[in-house]
This record gives sequence, C-alpha cells and structure tokens, in this order.
Amino acid sequence: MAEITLNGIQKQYEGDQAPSVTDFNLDISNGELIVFVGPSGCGKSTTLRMIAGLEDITDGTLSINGNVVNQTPPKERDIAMVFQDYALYPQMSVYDNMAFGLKLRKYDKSEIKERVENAAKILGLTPYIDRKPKALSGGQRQRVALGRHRSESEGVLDG
Amino acid sequence: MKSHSKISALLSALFMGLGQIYNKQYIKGLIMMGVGLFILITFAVDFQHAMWGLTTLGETKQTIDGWDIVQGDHSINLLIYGLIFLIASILVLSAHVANVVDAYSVGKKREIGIVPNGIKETLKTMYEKGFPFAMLLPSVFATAFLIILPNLFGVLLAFTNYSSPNHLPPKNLVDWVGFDTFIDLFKMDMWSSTFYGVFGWTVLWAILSTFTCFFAGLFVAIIVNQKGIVFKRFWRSVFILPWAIPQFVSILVMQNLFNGEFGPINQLLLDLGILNERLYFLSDPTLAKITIVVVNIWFGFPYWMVLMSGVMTSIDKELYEAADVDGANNWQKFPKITMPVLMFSTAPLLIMSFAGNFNNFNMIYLMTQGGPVNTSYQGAGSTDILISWIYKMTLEQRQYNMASVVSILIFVIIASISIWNFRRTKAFKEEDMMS
Amino acid sequence: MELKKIFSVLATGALTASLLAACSGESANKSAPTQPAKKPAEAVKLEPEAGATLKLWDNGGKEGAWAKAVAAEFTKKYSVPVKVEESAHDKAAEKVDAAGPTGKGPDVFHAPHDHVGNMENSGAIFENKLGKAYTDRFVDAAITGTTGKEKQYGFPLAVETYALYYNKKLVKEPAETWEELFKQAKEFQKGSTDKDRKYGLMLEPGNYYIAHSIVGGYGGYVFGGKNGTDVKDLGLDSKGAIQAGEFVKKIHDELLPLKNEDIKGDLISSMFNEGKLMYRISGPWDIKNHQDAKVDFGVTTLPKLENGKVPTSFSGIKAYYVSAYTKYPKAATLLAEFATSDEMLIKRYEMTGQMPASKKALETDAIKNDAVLNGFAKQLKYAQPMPNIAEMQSVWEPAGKAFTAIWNGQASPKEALTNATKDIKGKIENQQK
Amino acid sequence: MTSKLSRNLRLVFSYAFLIALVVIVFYPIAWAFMGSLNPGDSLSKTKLFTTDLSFKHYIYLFKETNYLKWYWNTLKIALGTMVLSTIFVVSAGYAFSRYRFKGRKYGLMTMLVLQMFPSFMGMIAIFLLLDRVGLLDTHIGLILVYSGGGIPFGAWLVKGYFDGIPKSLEEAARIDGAGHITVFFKVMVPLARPILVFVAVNNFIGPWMDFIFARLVLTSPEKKTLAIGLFDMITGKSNTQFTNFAAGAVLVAIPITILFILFQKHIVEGLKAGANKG
Repeated sequence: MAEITLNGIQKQYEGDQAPSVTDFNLDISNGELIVFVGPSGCGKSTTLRMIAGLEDITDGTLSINGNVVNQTPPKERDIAMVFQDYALYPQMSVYDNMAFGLKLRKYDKSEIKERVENAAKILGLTPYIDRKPKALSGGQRQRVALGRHRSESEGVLDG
Repeated sequence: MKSHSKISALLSALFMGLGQIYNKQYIKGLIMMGVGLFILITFAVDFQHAMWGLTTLGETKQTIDGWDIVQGDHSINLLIYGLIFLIASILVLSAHVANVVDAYSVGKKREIGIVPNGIKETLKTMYEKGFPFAMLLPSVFATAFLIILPNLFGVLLAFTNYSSPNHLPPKNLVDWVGFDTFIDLFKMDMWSSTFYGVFGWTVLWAILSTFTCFFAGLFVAIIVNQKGIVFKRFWRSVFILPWAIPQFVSILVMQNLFNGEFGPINQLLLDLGILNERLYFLSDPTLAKITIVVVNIWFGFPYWMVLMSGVMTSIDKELYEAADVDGANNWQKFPKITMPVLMFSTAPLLIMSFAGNFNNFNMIYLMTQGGPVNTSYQGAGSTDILISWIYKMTLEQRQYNMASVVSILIFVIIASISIWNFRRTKAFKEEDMMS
Repeated sequence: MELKKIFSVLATGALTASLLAACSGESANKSAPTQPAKKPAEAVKLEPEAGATLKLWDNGGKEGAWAKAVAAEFTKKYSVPVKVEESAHDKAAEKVDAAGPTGKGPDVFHAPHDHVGNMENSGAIFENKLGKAYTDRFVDAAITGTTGKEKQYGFPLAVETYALYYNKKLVKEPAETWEELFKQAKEFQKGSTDKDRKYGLMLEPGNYYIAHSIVGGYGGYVFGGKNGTDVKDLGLDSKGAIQAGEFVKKIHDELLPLKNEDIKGDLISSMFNEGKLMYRISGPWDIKNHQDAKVDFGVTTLPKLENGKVPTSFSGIKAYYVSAYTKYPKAATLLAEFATSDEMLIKRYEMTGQMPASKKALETDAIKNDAVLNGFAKQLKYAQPMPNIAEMQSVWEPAGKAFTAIWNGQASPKEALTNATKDIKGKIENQQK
Repeated sequence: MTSKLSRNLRLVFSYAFLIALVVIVFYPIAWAFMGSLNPGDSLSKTKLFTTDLSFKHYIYLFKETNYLKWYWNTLKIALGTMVLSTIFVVSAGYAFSRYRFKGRKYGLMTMLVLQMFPSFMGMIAIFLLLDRVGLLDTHIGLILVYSGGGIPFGAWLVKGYFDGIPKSLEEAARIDGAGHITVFFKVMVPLARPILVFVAVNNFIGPWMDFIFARLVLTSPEKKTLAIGLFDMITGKSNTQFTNFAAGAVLVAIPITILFILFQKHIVEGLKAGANKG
C-alpha cells in the first residue's frame, strides 16, 4: 500500500561541482516494479538512498502515500532496502537478522516468530535459521537480506 | 517583513537564549539563558584576572616581614590559570556561536513561514543531528584540558625565563622573553653543540630501533607462519612475553645482564669462546649505542611479529593461488605479494613507531641513564636522546625554559616527518579519511 | 590593579624595614650592653598561632616512624595537631615548589642541605628565626650548611659523611695511608680469578660527591672565596684537583680496573657482604645493609694521602625546614625546634642510627660507644659541608662526568677537569641572566 | 625429491631458530625470576642454576611493605582507566568514523598532531590543573590523566576500525527502525569487539607500568601504585633493594602476561585495524 512520488528531486553533495541528481520526477504506484538502469555514477543509488532517507534531499519533495517525508528519519518511512552487499549483521544468526527490525518495532515475541518463520519458509531458509551469515553462500545471503524485510514493510528497494 | 533572522541572531549574540525566546522557543531559550547566566557568574568575574595573569605573569613578589609571609603573584600558577580560562572561554565561545547560528537559522525559517520547533521537536532534532557532537563531547573536554592545555603550557614556557637560579617563583617573577631562549640554544656553543650531537643520535636511534624491530618481527613472523611449523600459537605466545612484561622491569634486568664485568652475558660469551676479552657493553660510547639498539630488538620485535602474523593470515589466499597458477615459486611470491601487502598496511604504524622511539624515554633513562659520559656535551651523555636530555634539564637542572624549547623542536621534527609520511600513504589520501 | 600597586609598595617598605631591623639586630648582638632596648623580636617567646594545624614531610621507614613519634609528643605539648606524610627528602625541595602554592605542601619538611641555595632563590623556605641561642647548640658544619646567602634556614637533624668501611675478617689493622691500603689490597687481590673475584677497594668513581674527598685532600676546591661560595673562582682545574684526578686514575689502574658504568652500589654491597671486598667508601646509609648481612665490619677515616692529609669528604646535613608557604610560621618553627631538641635527636639516633647534629647529643654515652658511628664522627672532623649555593647544582654533572672520563681513560685528568671547569663556568654564566 | 629435502632442511633450520629465540626470550625472564629468589641484595650476583634459593624477598614484600595495598591501588586505577578511556575513545572514534560534521577534518588533524608532543611537556600544568579541581592525590585524578592522554591514539585506532565496517550495515539498521543509540550499541559495538578489547587491555596495562605520572599525581604513600612502590626500592642512594624489586616485579608481570596471552587474538585484530587505517 505504498505510493511514492518524487518531485523535482535534487542532490548536491557538498564540495562537488555538479549535482548528482537534478530535477528528478517519478511516480511509483502501489505494486509497481521499477528498475533504474544506467552507467555507474549516474545517481541510481543516490536516488534510492534519498528515498530510503539515508541521504538528505537538497531540493524538491519526496512523498510517500501523499505525505512529504523529506525530513522524516528512515525508520519512520516504512521502507525496506536490500543493499548491494546485503548488509547482514555478522554477529547475529539468520533468525535474529530477520527479526531485528520487528524487535525494534516492538512486535510481540510470538508474532515475530511467526513472521520470521513464515518468511524463512517462503525463501527456503528454514534449515539455516540458526547459522551466522558467514556460513551461508552468496545466494542464501541474498535471500536473508530479502527475507528480513519481507515480513515488515511494504515497499522494497533493491540497491 | 521583519528580518527575524537578523534580530534573533543579534539578540542571541547579546545574551545566550534571548534570540530563541524572540523566536518563541520559550523553554529552550530559558534553559539557554540559565546556562549563560551560570557561565557569567562562575566565569566572567575571574576571567579578567586570569587574563591579567596570563599577560603580565604577575606583578608582586612574595614578601616576608617578620613572621608574616605575604604570598605575591606566582607567575607559573598565573600562567596555568590563565590558560585554563583561555581554553574554557574558547569552549564557551563556540557554544555562544552555536547559539547565535541557531537563532539565525530559526529566524530564517520563520521568515519563510515555518513555525519554529517546540521543545519536543527540538529535543528530537537535537538527538538526530546532535548525536555525533554528544559522542564527541567527553573526549573534547578531556583532550582540551588534559592534553591541549598542558602542551600549550609547555609551549608557552619556552617564551619565558623560568629557570634556576634567578627566575624561580614565588620569590621572583617570571617574565615573557620572546624568542631569547631559542636564540640561546643556537647561539651558545655549549648548548648548540650538545643539541646537534644529541639530535643526530636521536634520529639515528629512532631509525635504527624502528627498522631493526620491524625486520626482526617480520622475520620471526615468516618463520612461525611457514607451512609445516607446528604449535604456531605456542611460539607466538612465547614470543609475546617481552612485550607483556613491564618495561621498567625488563630494562633494569637487561642493565644487569650487560654489566661489563659482572654481567652473565660477557661471561657466557667468554665461556663459549666467542670472545677473547670482555666487551664493555655499557661503558664504551659506540658499543653502548649498539647495545641499546640490540637490546631494544628484544623489547620491540614481538609487537611487529604479532602485527605481521595478523596481516599475513589475512592476505587473500586467492592471491597466492593465482600466483601458483602463474607458476611463481615461494621465493617469488614473497617479494611480489606478501611484502607489498605488509608494507602497505603497516606503513602508518611504522611512522608511529618511529615517533614513539624518537621519544623512547624509558629505554634510555633506565638502561644507561644517558651514559657513558660524553665530555663535549652539556648535561647529556653519549646515549641521551632529546627526551631524556629534557628530563635531566627540567628535573635535575631546572632549566624549564630551555627544556621547553627543545620539546618544541622535537615536536616540530616529529610532526613534519610524520605528516610528510602520512601524506604519502594511501590511507591519508582517501577521500573518506580527511573529508 | 591600583590596590595591588599600593599594596606592593607597602610590602616592599615593610621588607626594607625588616632588613634594617635584621641588620641592627646583628649589631645589637655585638654591642649588647649598650643597646639592650633593641633586642631582636625573635627572642620573644613563641606561641603557636591559634587554630594552627601542621603538616610534616619526612622520609618513610625509620625516619618516618621517628617523625610520627615527634609529632605525637609535639601535639601533646602544644596541642597543635600534626599530620606526618611520607616524602623522600631528596625530592622534597622540588615537591614543595609544586605543592606549596596550592596549599597542599608541608609546613615543615626534611631536605638535604645542598638544596638550600635553590630553595632560598625560589623563596620556598622560611628563615630560622630562633637566633644564636639555638644555633649554638649544633656543630658548626650543621649551621653553615643550612645557611643560605642571606639567612640561616635549617633546623639540623643529623650530619653524615662517608668514610672507609673495612671487613674485619680481611683486614687486621685498617690502613692509615693510601700506600698501606694499596699494599694490602694488592696482596688480597692476588687470589682473584675471573670466576671468583676479589677486590681490595671499591667506590663509585663517577660520583663527584665521593671524588671530592681526594680533590679537597690535594688542596683542590669547587668554589673559592671565604666560604667556598665565590662562583667566579672555580677550582676544579687547580693543581690540587688535577693531582686528585691522577690519583683517582691510579686507583683505577692498580686496584679497580673496572669501568665506571659497571660498578653499581648494589654490587659493591653484595661483594662486601660476601667477604670478597676489603674496603669500600660509603656513607652511613649502608650500615644497616651490612649489619643485616652479619658482616663484621668497622668504619674509619679515609686513608691519608701522600701529602699527609686526610681526604676531605663532603658532609651532608639532614635538616628540617619551615616552608615559606606555611600559614603558621610560628607553630611550624616551634615544631622544627621541638624536633631538633637534644632529647628528640637522641631518640632519632636510637631509632635510625643517624649521627645527631647537636653537640650535646653527640656527647651521650650511647653515641660515644657506637664504634661504627665513631668512625664516621672521626671522618667528619675532616669533612667539608657540600656547598649549598644554587650554582652547585651546575657542578655535580660536569664534575662527575670529568671523573668518569678520567676513570674510564677517556681523557687525561688535566683535559677532563679543564673541560669540566669550562662547562661549569658557561652554565653559571648562562644562568645569571 | 630435492624439493622435499630442501623443505625438510628449511624446517630443521626454522625449528633451530625458534628454539634459539625461545632461549633468548626466556633468558632475561628466568634470570629476573632467579634474581627474586636470590638471597642477596644484588641482582648481578644472580645465578641461573643454583640451589641457594630463598623466598625472603617475597616475604619481605608482604610483611615489610604495603605491597598488597599497592596492588589493590593499581588494580583500581587500571580498571578505572580501562573503563573511562574505552568510553572516551570509542565514542570519539565512532563519531569521527560515522558522521560528517563541521570541524571533523580539523578534529582528526588535531588528534594526529597531539600524539606527537613529548609526553611530559606539561607535567606541571597537569599537576596544577588537578589541584584546581581538587583531584590531586586522588586515584580518580590519575585515572583522568591516563584516560585523557590515551585519547588521540585510541580514537584514531578505533576510527580506523569502524571505517572498515561497511556503512550499509548501519543504514540497514536505520531502515530497520533503529535510532543512533540502537545502531551504536546493537550493531556497531558488537562488531567492534576486537578493537574494544584491544583498547581496553592496552589501557588496563598502562597504569601497571607508568611511574612518571603516578609519582606526579599521587603524593600520599597509602595511595602509591605498584610501579612507584617498586621503583622507590631502587632509586636513591640508600635504596638498593634490587632483589626485592625483582620479586615485586615478578608478581606484577604474571597477571599481565596471562592477560596478554589470553587476549592475543584481539591484540592482533586491534593492531591490524591500526595498521590498515593508521
């Protein structure tokens, strides 16, 4: 249930001469799958990071579900993101990786368990649920990264 | 339209928190005013006296009349208290600037119609934006008072005449003398010849001790990490011992071991037939220098061994496999793969270690006390390095100003060597490092 | 600012007045009958200031125990509480400099007398105002040693000098002259091998404190002038001093061919304890060590030089000083006086074995019958108090260096001592700025 | 065949070298240990192989000196320094590594420069400063001096280590809904454990070895640390208790050595971090 609107988004890094992203407009409706394609350094990641709230937006407005979220910290945007390197917490097991966000959002234990196990089943991770990320193959890690957001949010950005 | 930004900035500049109140951030403004008031009361009154002390270093000497002792101005204390206030006032000033900037930017927002944050939102943004500053605060305070202040004091002493016998407080006042002491160091034969001599040896010592330990550690690490050596952990644990034992203990032990007449080392070498006659390890100027460099390897190699072992085990195996595929043998792999990686990742530590050895006070002071004597030096012995010479000057001869001059020179030398080197290492150039 | 100026003018005025008073006080002593009215203020009976509390610094160990006993008795008598803190006496001057201005310093502290010059220069110590009646009680050296350029400061506790220790098992009759000593020692050393070393004599050659005895014996001196305080007249390159250097070289060549760096105090002690050393030159601080090791030893004067003179060892005076930072100078003076009363000094001898500085205490039977102490007492007659002027601090290092160089054969005595003198001269000139 | 032979030859030489090195490493240690059991007062008289042993120096330590008290004092100071300096260093290192703010560059430069001042340049100033705030002659004062002094080096090291942790981890955590504090404690601190242990161990060990600042700050004898207590035994002309000193030193060295060997892995990690980023 998420709609994202980018209106004249601009990103200017301090010290850089030219802005990284200029006047970018985009409407993403619910259920839509969007792919950014382009040479490296053209601002794909920057845009995603701005949507997620990891970068400040220099100019323009970003709205999710009709609310301007330029100033909203990432955790309140209800957005998920899979990073290029998956960004799994190495000190936590697969289960804890997937449950981390839910715990932070104060779900109760039984519900966390249910959601995580459900996600693990769908992604075929049930046998590895107690392993640390280090002991997984690349593909398995990718699935964990996906899985940790499956249960909690609606919109998924794949960095 | 009124210029809220300018008005509020002006008000805040006038007194902390006023601008915030003008911006209708009442609670925040009041808290800030409270802080400002507190600073004013505890601080501003003494500030003037502190600055007077810092600039004049006092005007009245101690006087004694019969049984009445009247303490005058103690120049050194005035200098330090002046500095404490100076540093505190820099911290206060930066807080004040932040206060003005804050008032200005809130005012600016008001001008474009954004309602200023209430106390709740303020706290929230403070947490969001101010987190790194909060994390830094304890260290900034500790650094300012425990490191910057003492060092600044040390630097300032070089510009005074604080020395025995005629300029010791409280009976005498200390005065600012500008660069006189620096000029003395280079103009007076006695001081300058000692300085050049000691300086030369200090540089040599720093280079030798750093590189001998570096290569000794490297060599041991290579041997231990070879394929086929068993009990690697055991060897490493044994070789780490010299590092673990308190240095002042082991240096004193070494001093006894290397006693020319009674030390067991000489006896052992004689018994084994390696030597025909005794070596006077610590009483011959050249031999003493060699001895401390060699003894220093014992102390220093474990550090590098541990470090190199760590780096070596973390080198990507694929690099070696690729080399194997290319048909490289062991003798080729080492200089082509291992060495560059080692050098690359240890270069910054090598520089730090150089700086550390430059100031390796314990080693010299405990091992030889600077001896054997060097008749052409002033207050220093053959193995004295700059730092141990300074120690003697301050504690034994009370030439505080001259000691400070030499300290400054040490600092300038080390800092320039280090910065020059750091600039050449990749770590320093990385955008992330210094941006 | 204005007030401060007025104040300083007043204070200077007061100072001049007091100086004048002091001068006239002195003349009053000389012509006492004619000017009885101008009796110096010091003679007034001292009372501790109301509410005074005192802090006393002394060494730890036995000296500390004695200081505590003194403090307890003093408190009983004057009802002034005294807190005793441990602080090594040779570091005290330095620590008073740092701690004094902060109010954490002592009111009375123990320091060696050769720091008097520096302490006087920095104004760390308060004059001993008790006058002649007090100073007359002590041996001369104790008073000259604790007198600075301007005033007398110290409250002497003990005097010490070094002398010749001999192992009674190895020496039947201690040598009276160096000639005898050389003969005995060479005889003894004949049995010495690399594995089982024996030495006739050991001393720390690089320490000018020791070397000065020979220098003085040959007529050399550090500073000339009446009281040995004329810093313009340096005597370390005088004929006597060079002769002394040659003699020291002879000791090295013929008796103790070791390097200065290899001869450490603890080593000498253990050689002596093991009966492998006939003679050593050292001070009373080693008595306990050798007694504990159950060595049968005696102490006597240093052997006579070929010119028939007994070497003039340096003597040191251990004394209490009243800190100029004290809030209660009267109470502090009283405490220092009390601690240096004959009774307390005898007690100090009993507890620490140190030779008391007061004439009366030296006359007690116990001390007279103390053979070891007597040995030191005999040497003390020939001893010279270490110069206590600040300039002396510029002498120790170069002089020690010169004798080390002579000993180790790095330089001829003449060369080494001339160099040292130049060095000292330069240092002193540099400091006069 | 030849390669096997050369391999064996290499191993033989390597083991010979290692064994020789063990002897070299152990010799002074064994000698100091035997010195502490030697009944005399002089270390130079120590023999490595002898039956003439005595525990009198150890007994002396416990009976005649306040050795246990010194030990306790040092332990307190070491623990305090460890905790405080780790807090200082980790918070500063983290802020420098993870945040971009005005003055960061200057802050880093300052930290670098401050490491290069000779350490006892400002001793008098430290003394008077502590006095001013009433911390002279207190263990807290000494703890502050040690912890403060270690900031520049430690913060650089920790910053270097944090730099090596991918930024995406903390961003993922932020998207997961974590605030600054949660990111710090739940994600970053556990990952930085090796460097934390390194910093902690390093700062724990420092106070056992320092005799310069301890002597400056602590004046009352009942507050002495081990290093001063031991050092006093051998400085000054009447203090030549080298063998008592050796006994005391052996008892200091044992726990520290154990600590070193236990945390060897972390020390390697910590050093590597320092090596990578300087």
